[in-house]
Amino acid sequence: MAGLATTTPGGYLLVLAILLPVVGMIASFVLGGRNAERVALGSTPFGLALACAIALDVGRTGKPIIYAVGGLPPPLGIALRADGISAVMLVAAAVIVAAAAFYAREKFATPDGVGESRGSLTFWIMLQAIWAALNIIFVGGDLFNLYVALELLTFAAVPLVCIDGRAETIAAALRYLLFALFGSISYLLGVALFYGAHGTLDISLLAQRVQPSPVVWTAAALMTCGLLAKTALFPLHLWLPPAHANAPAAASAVLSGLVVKGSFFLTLRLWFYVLPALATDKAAIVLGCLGSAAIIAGSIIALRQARLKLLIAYSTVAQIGYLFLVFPLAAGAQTWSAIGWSAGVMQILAHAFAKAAMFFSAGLLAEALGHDQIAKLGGAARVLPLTLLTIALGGLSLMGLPPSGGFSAKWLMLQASVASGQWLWTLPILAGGLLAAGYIYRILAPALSDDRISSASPPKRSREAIALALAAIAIVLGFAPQTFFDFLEIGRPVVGQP
Amino acid sequence: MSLRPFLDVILASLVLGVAIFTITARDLFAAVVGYVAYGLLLAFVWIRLYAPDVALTEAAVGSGVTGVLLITAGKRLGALKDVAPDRQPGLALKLLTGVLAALVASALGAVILMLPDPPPSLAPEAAAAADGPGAGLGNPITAVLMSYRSFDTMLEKIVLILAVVGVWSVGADKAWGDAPAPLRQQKAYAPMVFLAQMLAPVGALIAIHVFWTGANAPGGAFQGGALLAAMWMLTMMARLAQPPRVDAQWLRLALVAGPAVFLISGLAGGVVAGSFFAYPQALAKPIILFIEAFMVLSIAVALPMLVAGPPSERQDQ
Amino acid sequence: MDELLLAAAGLIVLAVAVGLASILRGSDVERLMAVQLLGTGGIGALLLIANATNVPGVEDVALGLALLAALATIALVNLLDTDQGDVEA
Amino acid sequence: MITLLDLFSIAAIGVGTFFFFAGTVGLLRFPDSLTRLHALSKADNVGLGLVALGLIPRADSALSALKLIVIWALVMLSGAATSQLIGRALRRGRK
Amino acid sequence: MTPSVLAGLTGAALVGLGLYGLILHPHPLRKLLAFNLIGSGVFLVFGIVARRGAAAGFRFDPVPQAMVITGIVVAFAASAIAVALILRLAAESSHVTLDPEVWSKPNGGDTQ
Repeated sequence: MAGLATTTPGGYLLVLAILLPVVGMIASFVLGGRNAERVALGSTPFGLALACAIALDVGRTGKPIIYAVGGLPPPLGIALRADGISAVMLVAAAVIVAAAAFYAREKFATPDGVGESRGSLTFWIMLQAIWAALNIIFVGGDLFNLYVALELLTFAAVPLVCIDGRAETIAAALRYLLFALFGSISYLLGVALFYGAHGTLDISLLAQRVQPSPVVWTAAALMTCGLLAKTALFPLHLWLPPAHANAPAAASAVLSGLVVKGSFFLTLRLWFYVLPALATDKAAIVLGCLGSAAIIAGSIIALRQARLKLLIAYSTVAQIGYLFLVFPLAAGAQTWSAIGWSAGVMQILAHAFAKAAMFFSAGLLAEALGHDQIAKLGGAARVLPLTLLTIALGGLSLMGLPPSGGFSAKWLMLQASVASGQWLWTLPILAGGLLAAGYIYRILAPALSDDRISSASPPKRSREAIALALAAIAIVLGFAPQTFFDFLEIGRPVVGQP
Repeated sequence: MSLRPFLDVILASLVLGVAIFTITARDLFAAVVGYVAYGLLLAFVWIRLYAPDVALTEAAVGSGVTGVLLITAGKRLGALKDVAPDRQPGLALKLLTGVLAALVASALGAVILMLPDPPPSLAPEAAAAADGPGAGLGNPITAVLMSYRSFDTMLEKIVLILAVVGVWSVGADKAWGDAPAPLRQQKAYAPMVFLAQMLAPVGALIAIHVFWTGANAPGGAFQGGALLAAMWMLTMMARLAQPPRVDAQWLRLALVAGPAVFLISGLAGGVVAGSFFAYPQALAKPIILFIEAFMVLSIAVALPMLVAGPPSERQDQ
Repeated sequence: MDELLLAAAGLIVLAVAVGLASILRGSDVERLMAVQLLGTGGIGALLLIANATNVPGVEDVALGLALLAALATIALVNLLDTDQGDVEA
Repeated sequence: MITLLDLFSIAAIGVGTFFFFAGTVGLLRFPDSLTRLHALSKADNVGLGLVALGLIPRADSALSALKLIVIWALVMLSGAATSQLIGRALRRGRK
Repeated sequence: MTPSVLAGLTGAALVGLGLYGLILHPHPLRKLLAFNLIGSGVFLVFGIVARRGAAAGFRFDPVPQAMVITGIVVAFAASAIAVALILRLAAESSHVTLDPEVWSKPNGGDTQ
């Protein structure tokens, strides 16, 4: 397996994709003031271009891109690897970060009359830091390096939650931080045990070396537990709704759409890339059950929310639940596992775009109406038709109605569960769709009513367009061709031929 | 018969004893004292594990700087005695948690006893690579931190900057640009001033020495920077110095100097040495020391700024 | 010879342990002494252990400990000063 | 083979250890905080000094030996100052 | 019992002890202290892994030791952010608590 660790021709792109936001963050901090915003906005097209270049390279060669940092291959050095899902996630992250940056320009422009303001500087630096951390997570090949990236992600996400400084946002941020730190330390303990057992932390080397042993199982359990706390899987979800609902809309979109996916992505890496050789059926079923519980509980609580942003946040709890069905549905090397795998990745993407669009829209509604009480949304569709259209499209994907990315994801999940004979999983999938229809209806029904309300300040068309574009992507994902699903298979280890 | 087992048992029970004291102490002050003592004691355990580099880091950061952070926090909370807890845990909850904690600890202990024998290790690889990329570095840990896993180290410095921004971001809007609150409000006592005046220059010298020897002996950029940070905090606590304004250009530059130089040389490596974050063989040691010097600066500035907290409006009497 | 050094280190650690047990239960100010006791006793024992087990570079660790023990004591004295109205908002 | 220097080391370290013990006995037996502070600072500083002295012949290099002396000086210096601070805190009546 | 085994068991005990404090203490600063105890316990596990890996003329495996140094720095950064949040929370409100019931008042986070 010599090829596992040698740098491939396109490898340098991975380093650049990571370093671009890092350099941007440092430059924003030193230059300060309005330059922070300029740097952040200016770097987004380059980041997007890099992500697309990586995706093209992976697609062209049909093999993962690898870079051994410092020219030192693992086990002593650190390797970066981009396979199909890495490339897709890099592109998705670049699109959503760019959208959030342009959406946030209005709220986080440095006010006139001051050289620098707290909120603006924090936002632009943290946004780039989140981007950097996510890019490392998507291409990282070393479990300890990924730990540092996870911490970077946490330290960037927490200040965004309490950026407006109200007491309840501070409490939400603190709770988020404590959950996340518990998650990190649990993950780190697992890393220590993995190293103690096999003397390497490189994902592909570990995959070759792991043997089922109590040490490895404990390590995997600890890491999973830590990652679940960061992903907010039921019952470790308590921190998420207040944190995501209280952050400013641009930040909520990134937090809900991308940040929780970062830790989920590592859970995928752990079980499908580090431990594929182990019989992981039981663990997969436990994760699937937790996911099912999250779908049901999250959706029911979402139905009962009075505030729009809290409803959307609880919907995130439910949609995260779907992600964890991928563990029982994509396990092993059967024909249906590829379907389950595609379904899982499609759910990550569809939710990321739909949820970001919905948080953007919720932010526009709150700014225009001065509140985000669902009960008082009556007639909002007259005032903000584009925004409501965005919510409807995003909702379509969340419910899983065709044609949409959400539909594809759930349809593939149903197929995989039937094909694998695990038909019990179809129940939470279908129930979650019905419940999602319920909570989306709760938003749309009053908004489409005949009530007349006046908007204090109609939002800028461009911001509505950004939200709508993301929702449209969530819909278009439903038309993804087979080549897209083949792309997702690139670099996925299959049992028996790691 | 060797005395080592006895010594180790005494040490371990002392560490655990102080840890239990820290957790069960009634009030915050006692808990913080316990924690500082605990951190100092851990340094012993690390020496017994043949890890003087870690011992120094643990003592400087784990005990020293973290201790000052918690102490300053306690002082600012004005809560020597715990703020009235909203809800004392009941006995049942205590028992349940105790059982859970004991289970976790014993499971972990059991797993640690099951670690494979012979243990896997990268020590042979590190030894074999000693005349490669880590050329000229007698301290293998510095070689790992600055060469084999330099990507981690660079990111860790980014984490520090990010933490500084995170801490500053918690301040009030109208205080932005101002300096953090002083570490001591009132006039310092004469012995305090005397100690700071005597200790700070000596300490700074020791810090630089620790950084410099780090290439070949235990020590390095992080330990040196942390000791330097401790000395700056000492002068702040004696009111010989005040925290700088957060919009000061020199402060921002000092904070990013380490990671920026690291990044630039990492990128240069891509052009000159054929791979990002690689060093040309012949120049590896001087380049590493050059990067480390800037990292010392960044760490020495970042740690005290993290302790000093967000900018606050001036309230000097 | 090494064993003698270790024995001395063990005795010092024991003395420190007994002292700690006694003063940690005392008043706040007495607890400050605990840090001082650990500083001196700890450094002594550390030097002995390292010398006996051949760990290089421990003088630097001990130097660091000496600096940090002083830092910790000053910080704690600072904390105890709150009764003179030295509380920040 | 025990040399004269070794004997010197053993003697100094032995007496140093004794002083550490004396300090602890003082801590346990003395009646109030101020006298306990007295016992602690005196005995420990002498104890550490003797231990450092005893280790000097065993140092690897002149620099190490110098460091041992600096360590002792640092501890004495900070001990003197912090004892004053602790004493002041005691006198100001925080028990 | 070798020193590394003993240190490993100490690490395990510290993790349990810290977990106990993390769950039970209502005061966030005490939670943070407990969290730091867990952290040092985990670092000790790295330490024994490094010690066990002595080979090829090294008395320890340098890789895990280097990771501990990185880890200590990251843990400190985490503590600093947590302290800043705790202090701000105390300044903004009368209760320093994370008790969700206090914060989940109806309409609690209404956008103004």
